[in-house]
Amino acid sequence: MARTAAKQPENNEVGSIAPADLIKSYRLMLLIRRFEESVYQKFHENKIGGYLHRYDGQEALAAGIISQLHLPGDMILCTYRDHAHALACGTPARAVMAELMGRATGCAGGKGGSMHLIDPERGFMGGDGIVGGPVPVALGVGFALKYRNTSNVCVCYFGDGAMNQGGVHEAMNMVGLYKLPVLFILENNQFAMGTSVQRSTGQPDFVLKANAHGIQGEKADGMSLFSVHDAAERALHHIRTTGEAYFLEMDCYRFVGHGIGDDNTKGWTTYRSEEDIEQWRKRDPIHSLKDYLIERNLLSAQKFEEIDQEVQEEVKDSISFAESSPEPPLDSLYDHLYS
Amino acid sequence: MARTAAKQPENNEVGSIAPADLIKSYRLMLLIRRFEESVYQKFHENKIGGYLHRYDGQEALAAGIISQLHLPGDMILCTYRDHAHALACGTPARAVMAELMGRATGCAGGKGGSMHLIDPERGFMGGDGIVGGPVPVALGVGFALKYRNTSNVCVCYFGDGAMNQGGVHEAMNMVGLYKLPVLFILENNQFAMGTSVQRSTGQPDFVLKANAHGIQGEKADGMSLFSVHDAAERALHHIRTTGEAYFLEMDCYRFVGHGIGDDNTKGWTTYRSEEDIEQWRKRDPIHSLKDYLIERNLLSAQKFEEIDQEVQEEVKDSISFAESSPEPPLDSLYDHLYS
Amino acid sequence: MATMRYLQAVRLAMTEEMERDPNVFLCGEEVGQYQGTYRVTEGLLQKFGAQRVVDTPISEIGIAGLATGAAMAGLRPVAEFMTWSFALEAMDQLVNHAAKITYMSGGRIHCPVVFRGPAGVGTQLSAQHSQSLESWYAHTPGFKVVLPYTPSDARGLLKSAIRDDSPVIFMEHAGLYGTSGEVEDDPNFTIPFGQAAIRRAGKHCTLVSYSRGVQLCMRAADRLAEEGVECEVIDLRTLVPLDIDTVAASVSRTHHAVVVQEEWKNVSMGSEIAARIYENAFDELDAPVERVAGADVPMPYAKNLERAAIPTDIDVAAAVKRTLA
Amino acid sequence: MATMRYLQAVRLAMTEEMERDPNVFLCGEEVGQYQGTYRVTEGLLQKFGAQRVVDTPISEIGIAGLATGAAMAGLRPVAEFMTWSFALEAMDQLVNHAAKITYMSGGRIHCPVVFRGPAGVGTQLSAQHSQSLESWYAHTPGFKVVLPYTPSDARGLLKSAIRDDSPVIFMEHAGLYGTSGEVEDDPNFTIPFGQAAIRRAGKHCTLVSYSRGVQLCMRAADRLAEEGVECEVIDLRTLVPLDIDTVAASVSRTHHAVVVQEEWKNVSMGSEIAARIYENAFDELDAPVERVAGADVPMPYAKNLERAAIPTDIDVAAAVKRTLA
Ligand SMILES: Cc1ncc(C[n+]2csc(CCOP(=O)(O)OP(=O)(O)O)c2C)c(N)n1
Ligand SMILES: Cc1ncc(C[n+]2csc(CCOP(=O)(O)OP(=O)(O)O)c2C)c(N)n1
Ligand SMILES: [Mg+2]
Ligand SMILES: [Mg+2]
Repeated sequence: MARTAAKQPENNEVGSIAPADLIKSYRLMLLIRRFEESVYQKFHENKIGGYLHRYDGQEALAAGIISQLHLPGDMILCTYRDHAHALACGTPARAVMAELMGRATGCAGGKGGSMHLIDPERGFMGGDGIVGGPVPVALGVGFALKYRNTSNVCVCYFGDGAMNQGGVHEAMNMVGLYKLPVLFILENNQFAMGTSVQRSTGQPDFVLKANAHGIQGEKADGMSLFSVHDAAERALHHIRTTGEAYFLEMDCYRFVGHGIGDDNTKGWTTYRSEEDIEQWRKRDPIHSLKDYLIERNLLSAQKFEEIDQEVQEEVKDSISFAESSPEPPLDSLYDHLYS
Repeated sequence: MARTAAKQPENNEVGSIAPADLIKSYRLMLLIRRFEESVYQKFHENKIGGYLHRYDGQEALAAGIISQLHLPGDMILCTYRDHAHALACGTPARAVMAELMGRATGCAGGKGGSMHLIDPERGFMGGDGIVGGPVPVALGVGFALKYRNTSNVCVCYFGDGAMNQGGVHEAMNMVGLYKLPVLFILENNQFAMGTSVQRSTGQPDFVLKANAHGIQGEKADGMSLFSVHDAAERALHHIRTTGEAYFLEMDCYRFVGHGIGDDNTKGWTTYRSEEDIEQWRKRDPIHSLKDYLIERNLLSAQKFEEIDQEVQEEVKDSISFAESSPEPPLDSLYDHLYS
Repeated sequence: MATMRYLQAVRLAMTEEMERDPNVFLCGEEVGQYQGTYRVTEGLLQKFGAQRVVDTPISEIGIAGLATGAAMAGLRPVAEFMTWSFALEAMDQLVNHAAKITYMSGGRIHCPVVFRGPAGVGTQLSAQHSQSLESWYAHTPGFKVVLPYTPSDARGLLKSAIRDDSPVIFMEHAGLYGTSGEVEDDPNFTIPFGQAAIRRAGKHCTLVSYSRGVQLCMRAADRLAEEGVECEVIDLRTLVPLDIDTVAASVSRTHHAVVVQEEWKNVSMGSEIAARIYENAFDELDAPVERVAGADVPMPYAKNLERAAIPTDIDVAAAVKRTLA
Repeated sequence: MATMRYLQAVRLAMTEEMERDPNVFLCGEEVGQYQGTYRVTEGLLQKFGAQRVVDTPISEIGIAGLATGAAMAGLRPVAEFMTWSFALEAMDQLVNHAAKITYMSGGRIHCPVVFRGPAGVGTQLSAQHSQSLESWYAHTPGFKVVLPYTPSDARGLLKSAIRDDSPVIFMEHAGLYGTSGEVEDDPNFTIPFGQAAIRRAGKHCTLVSYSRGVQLCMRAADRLAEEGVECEVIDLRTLVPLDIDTVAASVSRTHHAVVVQEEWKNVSMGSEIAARIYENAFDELDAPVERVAGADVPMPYAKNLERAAIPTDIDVAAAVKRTLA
């Protein structure tokens, strides 16, 4: 099994991403960040309910990979921490916010909520509230892509905690056995709720776990858009040329609590220290990318300002759109029970 | 992770087993073989029902390991292919046969049947009809042994096909994480029903799968009592001294079909060739041991004959005992639903 | 009309649908090279090749995920559980994924998957292998639940299941695989869901059942007919959707009802049918609905205990007499 | 008597039983260092140490196996599912192992394990997290099934569960965690299984429920009392064993019954209770039993749809009026 040691690229390193794409990714990551920042407030205003999980700090994983996909032919599955993935697939912020507010105009008509965003026309096959749940489904999606003789890839995101789910192992083994075009993205944000990787696994090198099922893999720095992009590029190339799966363990960190129930400093520092959080925040993928763009003179201060404004507008617009959207009609309660 | 390459000991090799113990093991293995040979006939006489799985060819795995345990402090769990394990634990052949015939005198009072033999007073915590099923239970048993500060070990047998069950991975990971005294015995008889290892896994080195969960392991020749014994001795020593689990992949072969539904040559040669079966039969663990005992003059021809007779008597006796035993009383239908 | 066994009828349905639609494929343990544990899929690998008849490892979560994901991506999988008992391993994929994805996506994803395999009790398979749990599936919104009794139904209902755009739980009865019956010639013959069949007309008592329970009812009806008691036997065929109208109409004629199932009695399909009969025909009932069902114990191995745990036609006849008394 | 919240009562029961018996230990996701997702196990790690308060990976099969195996080997585990929805992952260990081992060993192995955690619907947790499936467990022989409504019951029943030698399914309701009530001082106070509680006496109609359903019944009874309709409210407390005698006796007095549950309606506990009421009090009933239950759909996220899917006291009151009409 080929294994490449984790690469910690300098922010100054010349990536393989064209400047225009870099700017797009920057804008997307900023949109995700601003979007996420707005949702807790809306929760506390009682406009959003249920569970709510933010992606702050992990934006590069959505932007650096999904930007390289051929949507909607390629297909994406992810966890409940899924707002970013929907936005990266091109689902309008309006449809995402409306879903979070349970409106008829939401991307799942208000029936799904935060954990069940979905947009099949854009290749986004959905978030999933069950830890490990999307991985067996990705096996099936990958199977269908191969069955149909496409050269498409199924990308499946899941967490470090999910690696301890039996279904994940069953599915990875079958993907390895059948040689299916699946890209596994392990979002290793170091914790599953309050449980660190060290406290949840007998052996913390996730790539070895993939290898044990016959799937090649490597680690990458999930805090750097460049590292994510390059690893994904190699992985996608591998999959599209050999037809076989690939596994990427992405080291990253969530800057906020696990979810809305773990949303204050007091809560989340019972399992991780303020110093650690500070250390990781220094590697904020958006800041690093911004620094890079500035250093290289790829974007003027004015353009930055414009993007900032645009993104804030987009989030605000999504909120007013959602707030002014109707609830699903009461008589739709039994709709979509069957197809 | 320490990994020892598969050791293929010469039959002539001097093992670490005392002659008296060798003879005991020979007798046990012969008892198992004769017992198994009798059960299909009883099935076809309609005296035994349900599913029925024989251990012919794998006897060394029961004899070479269980003989080294401290029963009943140590505890054993295994699959539905469990007659051998019961006999090795010392459960009387009478109680095993009576269970197969669904009699009140069976080791589970007739309620369990072939797949659910059990004898807790002798450390035998039972067979299990669910592929992979005993492994999570073994996690719990191992946990209890450690919780109680014993130096006992839980031995868990399971098949190559079972390695594809998610629950097995969950349990192995937790055993690795908690450092529990569990000895995993992978009975790699090359097939899960009609599916070869190559057709069921993305990566056929099972030791790597254990390593991926933080459990050390090695391969051994499951067709040789010596190899089994020595590997188990090392493994048990490791577990009892470090408190940590160990994994043994035992290469072996079942000489007959998967179960009573796969009991004719026609059936089982759809997935494996007569030549293969012949090749493996040449490595019959009982024959090799007999040859060894003869070569070393450890047992006289007459003693062999005596053992043969004894064992046949024991099986015959178990059959007449079982046949003359009463069925469970009808009014016991609801007994033991609760404790 | 050709005469064939239930098992062959199941195979015929799959063969015809695979021929009709290249998106239909099979997966499961030992369905291919081994020709099926119960020989249900015999010959299909040879006929359709390994792309469409997919042997899997012993990974029920994987199988369920494979089928669910492939259905979400537009294929029409038929996934076999070697027996339905093993589906216990895959409950999360079945319930939280297959059954719910259409609803929770607001109808944006379809999941046309069939989960099938043998269920039912008997032949001393003992505690872990003798159960069918149709009540669990019927309880779970999002599934259609089908349990055929005759070969014709096995084929006609399975073809409907494969053509259905929603997830279908299709439980065959291992104890019926060997039974024979006539099967229609038309390769497009299907049986719609939600239509019970009256297997025998009668005026004194309505017997309601499904799967092998219908056999008990038919035998009991034969017995009772000798004594002048005429039973109407209703085969529900699908538990979800449930054709309560046919049942209620029958009870309105007979004024007595016995609900029969081999599955455990407590909190079961039989409870629901009984409750619905009362709700739909309370004033028509001359006596409480009788329920005949499996004993509420894990299935014991011993032949005599197993026999005592599974209901018989004698139990059904006795229940009819109780309700008519 | 001390006043405490339901959540504290659950914690108290565990604390007391762990103090009493060193074989009792807890395991589950986030039960230790994180202090429990719902804070139910807060302080227990500090009090009892890491040997007895065991944080697990997100491995429900592993958790169920850990608890089942440890119980078989003589310990008394209390295993928490973070929510009962996640127990779907572990059905095989629960049903084919924990529930059956005693029976299929002919009584040679005991399995004194408690599986507990929050269940119930509400707060927009949506399709995959809003379900409780007590009907599945009640259907499965070998389990005792307990769903407390008051803090005193939560404590008294959980202590009984921990002392019981059989596997117990103990479902708390997340929506009741914050409710307060009086709890007995005696550290040995327990509540036996199989004894329903009459929460309110009345003569016109019997309301039968459990868990948060009792709250709906009490509120409905209040409403109806203003209109002169006196309801008797029965809290079953344990679904297995089921105290049908108390229910039947009440119905014999009131001649009307409404069965209330938040869970899905089809093939559910409510079906069984209704069927049993008919079987035990058919001649006493003046009208069909009414069933009030959750809508048979995966739980929708939108607040208005969720509200429409979960029954309310208004629904209960309306059902009472229907049955009395
Ligand atoms: C099967 C299952 N068990 C438990 C949960 C509760 N739960 C939700 S998220 C979570 C932590 C998951 O951690 P990880 O996989 O690392 O993903 P992250 O949240 O860090 O992105 C848990 C335990 C669940 N949703 N599903
Ligand atoms: C969960 C589950 N799935 C499927 C089966 C049916 N089944 C019984 S034995 C068997 C093959 C197991 O093979 P392996 O684990 O290699 O053990 P062996 O029989 O070779 O000893 C299968 C598929 C089962 N009992 N349990
Ligand atoms: Mg994580
Ligand atoms: Mg095998």
